[in-house]
Amino acid sequence: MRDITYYPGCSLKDTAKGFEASAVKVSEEMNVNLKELDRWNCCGTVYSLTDDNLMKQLGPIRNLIRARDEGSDKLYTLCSMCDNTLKRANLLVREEEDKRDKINSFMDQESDYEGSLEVRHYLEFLQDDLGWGEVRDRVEEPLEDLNVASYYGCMLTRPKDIGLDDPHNPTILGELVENLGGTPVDFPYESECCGSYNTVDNKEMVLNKTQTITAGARKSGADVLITSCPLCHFNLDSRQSDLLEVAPNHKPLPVLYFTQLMAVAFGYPKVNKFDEHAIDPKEVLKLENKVGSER
Amino acid sequence: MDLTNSDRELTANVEELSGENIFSCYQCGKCSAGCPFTEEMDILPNQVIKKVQMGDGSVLDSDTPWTCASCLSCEVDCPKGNDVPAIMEAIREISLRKNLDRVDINKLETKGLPEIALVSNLRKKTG
Amino acid sequence: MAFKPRIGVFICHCGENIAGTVDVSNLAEEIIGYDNVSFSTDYEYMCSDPGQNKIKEAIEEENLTGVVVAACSPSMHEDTFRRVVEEADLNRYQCEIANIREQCSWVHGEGNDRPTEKALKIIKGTVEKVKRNVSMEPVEREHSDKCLVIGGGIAGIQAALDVAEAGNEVILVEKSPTIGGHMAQLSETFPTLDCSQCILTPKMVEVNQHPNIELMAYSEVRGISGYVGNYRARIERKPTYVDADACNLCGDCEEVCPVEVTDEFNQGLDTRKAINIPFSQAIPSSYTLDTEACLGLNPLRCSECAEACDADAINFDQTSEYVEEEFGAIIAATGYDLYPKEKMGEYGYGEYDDVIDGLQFERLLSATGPTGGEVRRPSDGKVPENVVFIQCSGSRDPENHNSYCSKICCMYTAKHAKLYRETVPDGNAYVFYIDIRAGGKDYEEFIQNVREEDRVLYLKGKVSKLKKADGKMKVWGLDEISGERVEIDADLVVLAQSIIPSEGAEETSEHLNLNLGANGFFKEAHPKLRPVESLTGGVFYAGTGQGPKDIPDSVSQGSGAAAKAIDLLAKPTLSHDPQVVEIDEDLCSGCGLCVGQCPYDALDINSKGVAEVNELLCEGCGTCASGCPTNALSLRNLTDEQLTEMIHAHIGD
Amino acid sequence: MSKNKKKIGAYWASSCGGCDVALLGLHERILELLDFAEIAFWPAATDFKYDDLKGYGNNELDVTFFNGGIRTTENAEIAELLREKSKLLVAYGSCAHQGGIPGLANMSGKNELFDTVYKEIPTTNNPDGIIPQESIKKDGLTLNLPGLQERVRSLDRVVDVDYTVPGCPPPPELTEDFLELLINGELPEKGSVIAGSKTVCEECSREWNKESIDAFHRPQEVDIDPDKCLLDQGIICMGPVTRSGCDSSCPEVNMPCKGCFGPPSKVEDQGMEMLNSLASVLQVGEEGQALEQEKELLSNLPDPIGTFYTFSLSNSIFGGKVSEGGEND
Amino acid sequence: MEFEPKLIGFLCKWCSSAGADLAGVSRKSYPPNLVPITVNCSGRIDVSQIVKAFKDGADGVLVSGCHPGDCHYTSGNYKTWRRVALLKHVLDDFGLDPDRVRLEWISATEGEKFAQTVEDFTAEIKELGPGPFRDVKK
Repeated sequence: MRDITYYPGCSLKDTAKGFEASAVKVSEEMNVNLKELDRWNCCGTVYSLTDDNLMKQLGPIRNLIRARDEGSDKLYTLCSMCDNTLKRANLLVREEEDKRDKINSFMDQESDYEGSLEVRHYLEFLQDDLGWGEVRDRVEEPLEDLNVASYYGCMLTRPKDIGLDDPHNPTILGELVENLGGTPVDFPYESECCGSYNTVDNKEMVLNKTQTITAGARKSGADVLITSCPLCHFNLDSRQSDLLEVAPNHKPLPVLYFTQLMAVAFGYPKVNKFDEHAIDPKEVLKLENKVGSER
Repeated sequence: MDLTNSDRELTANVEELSGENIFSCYQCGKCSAGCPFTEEMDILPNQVIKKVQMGDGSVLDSDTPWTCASCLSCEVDCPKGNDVPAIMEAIREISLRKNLDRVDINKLETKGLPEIALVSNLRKKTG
Repeated sequence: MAFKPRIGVFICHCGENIAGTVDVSNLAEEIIGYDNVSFSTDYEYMCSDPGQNKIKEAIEEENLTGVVVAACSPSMHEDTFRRVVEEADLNRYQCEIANIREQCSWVHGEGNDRPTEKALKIIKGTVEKVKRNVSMEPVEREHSDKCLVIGGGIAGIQAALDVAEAGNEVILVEKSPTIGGHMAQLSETFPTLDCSQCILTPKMVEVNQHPNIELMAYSEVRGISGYVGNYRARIERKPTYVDADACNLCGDCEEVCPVEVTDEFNQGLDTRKAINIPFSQAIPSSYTLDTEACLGLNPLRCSECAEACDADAINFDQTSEYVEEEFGAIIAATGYDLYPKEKMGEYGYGEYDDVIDGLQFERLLSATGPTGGEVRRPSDGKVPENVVFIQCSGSRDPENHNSYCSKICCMYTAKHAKLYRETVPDGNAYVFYIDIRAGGKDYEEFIQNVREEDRVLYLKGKVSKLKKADGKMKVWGLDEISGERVEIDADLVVLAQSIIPSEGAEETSEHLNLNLGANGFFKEAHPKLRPVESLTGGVFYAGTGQGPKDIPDSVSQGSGAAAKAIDLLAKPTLSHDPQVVEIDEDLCSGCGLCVGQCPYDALDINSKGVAEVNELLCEGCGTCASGCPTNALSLRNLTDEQLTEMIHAHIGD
Repeated sequence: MSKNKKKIGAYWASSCGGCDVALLGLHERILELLDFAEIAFWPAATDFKYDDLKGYGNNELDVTFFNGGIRTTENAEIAELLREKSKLLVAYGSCAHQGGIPGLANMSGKNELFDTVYKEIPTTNNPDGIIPQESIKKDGLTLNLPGLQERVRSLDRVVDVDYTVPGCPPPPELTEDFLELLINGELPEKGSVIAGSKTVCEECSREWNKESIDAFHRPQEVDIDPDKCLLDQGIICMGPVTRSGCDSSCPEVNMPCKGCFGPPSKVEDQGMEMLNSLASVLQVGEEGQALEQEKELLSNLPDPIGTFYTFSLSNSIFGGKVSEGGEND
Repeated sequence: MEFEPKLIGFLCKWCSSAGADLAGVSRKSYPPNLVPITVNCSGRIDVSQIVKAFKDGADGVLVSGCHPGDCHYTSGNYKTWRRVALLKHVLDDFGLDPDRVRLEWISATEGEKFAQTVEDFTAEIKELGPGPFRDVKK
């Protein structure tokens, strides 16, 4: 078993339990142990962009310091938002000396941090550290005839200096799908923002986007859509049921975390907690009759 | 608008808060072209920047910075490497620091909303 | 007719290109029976070595006097086959191409006789032509080795230096008392911000010292006659009343001179004396007495300058001298002026002191200018806090002013704004523009730097008007991007005035019969492929007289024009295509109708009262030949008879 | 009558008769002429009948001055007869030379002409629409009239012509010149036109200033500058395409040349050549945007064929009206 | 047998003949009725030559030169323009259909236009029928 230090973030303990459970399960299958960071706090969700207020960077940086103090040199995330915030905060410390000094002098309980840690997303782990072969080898139920749209959203690929793929033409999720035996479909809204936190005070705007993105994926032939962001998942999945109320002709599209799709292909669909999804993917995934066969 | 007596402090503030050179924008419009939410905005993102260049205080009344979801489409597109979301944030901050919160947590319908949505929303829209 | 033509017809298969559609062997058989055709053959590829040899052999063995090659378009191989017949000692003009490929086999379907019939007609027509062709040799003529350069701005300076450096004598004629042109007035040059005079004056000195250049400043061309290689120009050397060799530039004359008038060099922002030198590095470095300003020479009203001159350099008896010289080539570098701001009603008709043009602002920025390089506004000398720059003033306005883009204003305005912001760091610079056109090398970067680092506020849109109110100058404009109408209280407004050709362009065009375009700039022989040549042989263009351009472009064109002139002057004789018009004096009545028809001025009625063609000028279009009412004019090798017989052969039966 | 005297004939075919008067225009010199010549046939001046002519042997007449074009069968018949009887046949005057003004009738066919002349002219009272017949039998007698041919032809289109003395009418000086050359045995090569070899412009003292023409005017409409070329003033003058020899007599008195001497040697179609040259120097409005304005300009040129072909229509390339798909010669 | 018009085409060397060559290079097929005569400039054409062509038995004459403003010799095509305009005016009086003379501006890049022009002109003259001097032996 290979241990990797893992930062879950709040969503994975709350609305995205299936994300974590599936990730843990598929990792296990690949002889990887997701070792949860001992004491973690909120990553801060959104990265703060103001130049003069470093307070807002303390949350994420504190997580990084703890990981370092635990003896890790890499910290892995599943949630795109956490990944983004942690990576950017880390970069800030690394690259902006003035700000780093201020932050360090402010956090006098902790020892100084200079950005030594590497924050990595689980997808990067699969692609670079483990290799797709390792994934492919564990596939028991290849996703034959399943058309999968990969939705990257904003946080995986932007900004450029921390993005894990080409911001205009990302492929990493598509490669994963291929390795699971599925068919990746191209669709034009792969990186279009779902509306993010505006879902709180401007639901209308998010509904519009949800429709654009899910209907766009459908139109491109997708059976399901995968993501790695719990906020995107909420907007695209839960908000789709809201959308159905105002647009009854909308044809719903199941939205999965990419690890859930892995779990299906590995033959463990049950860990996915699909019951918590607003749009049930089981039918599309032809799982309804297979419940009994689940390993 | 009266350019002679324009709000030059606004320009300076935005530059300070965002860390960006507002004058480096040459108004190509690519940020607006790629923005997924222009339909929801009253003025275009590039117009926001132009108004800041001009010291046009009316920019503080615009919806655009609040509609911006910091999705960073513009940030990766900008040919001058400007961090447009940071400029938007700076404009939001100017209001927020005057205790002009955009949302009131007490009035929000929070039921069923995930933490991630709530926390990020409040971080962007309250002081 | 004693001469009996013997024509050989050579029909090319061009592989299947011709033979696939046209019955080539039938053509060869049919044509042999035709008048004067004494030989015919067909071959797979006439242009190949064996094909060419067939033609040469036939010319020798059959004593052919003319050759028709029925093949591809003459634009492909006319020259090839004409060289072939030359090798067989036949004049090149005794070979003609019958185009039976592009204009026959390739465009008409196979499987019927009609392409072959048409090919036969084309060949017959070509036979009719070639049997009437005359042998011709290129027209050769001696020429002068000198070059005249009109205009001593940077383009003319560059052209003169290049031509002189190649070993040709040059006369450089400049209207004003010094060379240097507008470039001498500029403060710094975009995008590198070199000091304009610093890079210009060494070149001016070089002109003055070059053994092959005779500088005639304060001189004007009064008339030019002749043609390429043999122009004769009459040049007036106006009196400066100062002996340049004697003048030691002490300036005493200037000091005592009681008359002050507007200083042109400083664009009217300052005054000068009646006796003056435009600027200290002027070339020739000598004073000039401006008689229009002087109290009077005849009778002499004041002679304080002469009295003050220790060097005795002042001579009130000078008069205009007229010089006549022969030139092989002429370079017109007459330069530009700014469109008068007095025409800009919306910007105050030039009546507001603090609304100035680009050249005036150059003088304000210049260390040698009226303010010593400090930006002070003309009305009260105050350092302006808000400066508005208006681009496209008089340009890109087909309705009211000029339709064209003046090309350099975007750049110089950016430079102005930058230099202003550097001298007045607290000042605000506003630039109104429609588009920014910064197409030169490093230009875009310069503009971006001005916006970004000098924080000049660019506003997209034109200014609708400016008016004085409450002692302030209010500027009303638009920023299209924000959609805001804006108002600025300006302390100074700088108009990037449109560039217009100087008076010299029209004068020179009259002397040389050059074409001016609709906007008054010189018209090129071809706008893309011959941009430095005029349609008048041996006359080349350099600089802004041909169209708005910046310094590097002016210098490039100066060198380009020089290269063209050097090329022409280097030829031992000038040779010319001999297919020109000739005149049968026995038929010409001297009606003169042909003279005005010639676009090249190649025709005139001579002292015998008949038309005469200058073969060096004639380009051989033949328009006059068909326009001649008595058919006294004919175009060599395309005569009326040839056309008539070709038509006859084509109509056939 | 002396045997050495030359026998001279003169004939008047389809023309106005002015040419015969022009012969008389020799005035007293006609008496000198009679010293070495005798008039052997001249129906207009002396009493000769066709039979007299028929009575002459072939080539008995030394020279015949034939004026008028060939309009009728009679004209053609006499032309052939005179050709036979004359050593030298001279086309005398514009009509014999080029068809002349009667040749303008070639713009109409024979039947059209009859209809116009005998039926349509308002002053003609011909209620029965009677048209002259070539042959009428009445009371056992047959009356024959010369037939009208379809077109007017110049003399040289009917018989071989030795010389031409051009003009409408020929100036006496040219006739004198011809006679002098004849008497002195110095006649030029056969077929020559006894006039200048160039065009009226050569003899004209007016000055063409090499500018282009931008409007047409009729002579009566403008104040004519006596020193300036008439074309320059927008008046269509046929001088550039008309053979010299008249001393530019019309232009010299402010009248444009009408072209009566016919074209110079290298010009086949006088009218077309003039039209072409005129078009070449037309300048209407801006270069290249001229067509509409040209139409307007042409409205000031109401009868181009009458203008350009006053004398030469019959001898032009088309020779007269053409009919699409019809029989043209 | 169907009437096949005999057409003469005067093409200027710089534009129209080059355009005809381009039609060839691009294999634009058109009827073979028009036989081309390449001249230096359309301004070389004297209207007498056009009239003579009709007299010789041509059914139609095409004159083609550079577009206005593009003449290789600056203004030859303007002369042609006016000559043809005046000619058409007089041809009408003579009773010859002015449509039998066509003036076209065809540039070196207009191979398609050349082919189309010949095709249209041939069809138009077919419609008009034989010219007035067709089949009359000289």
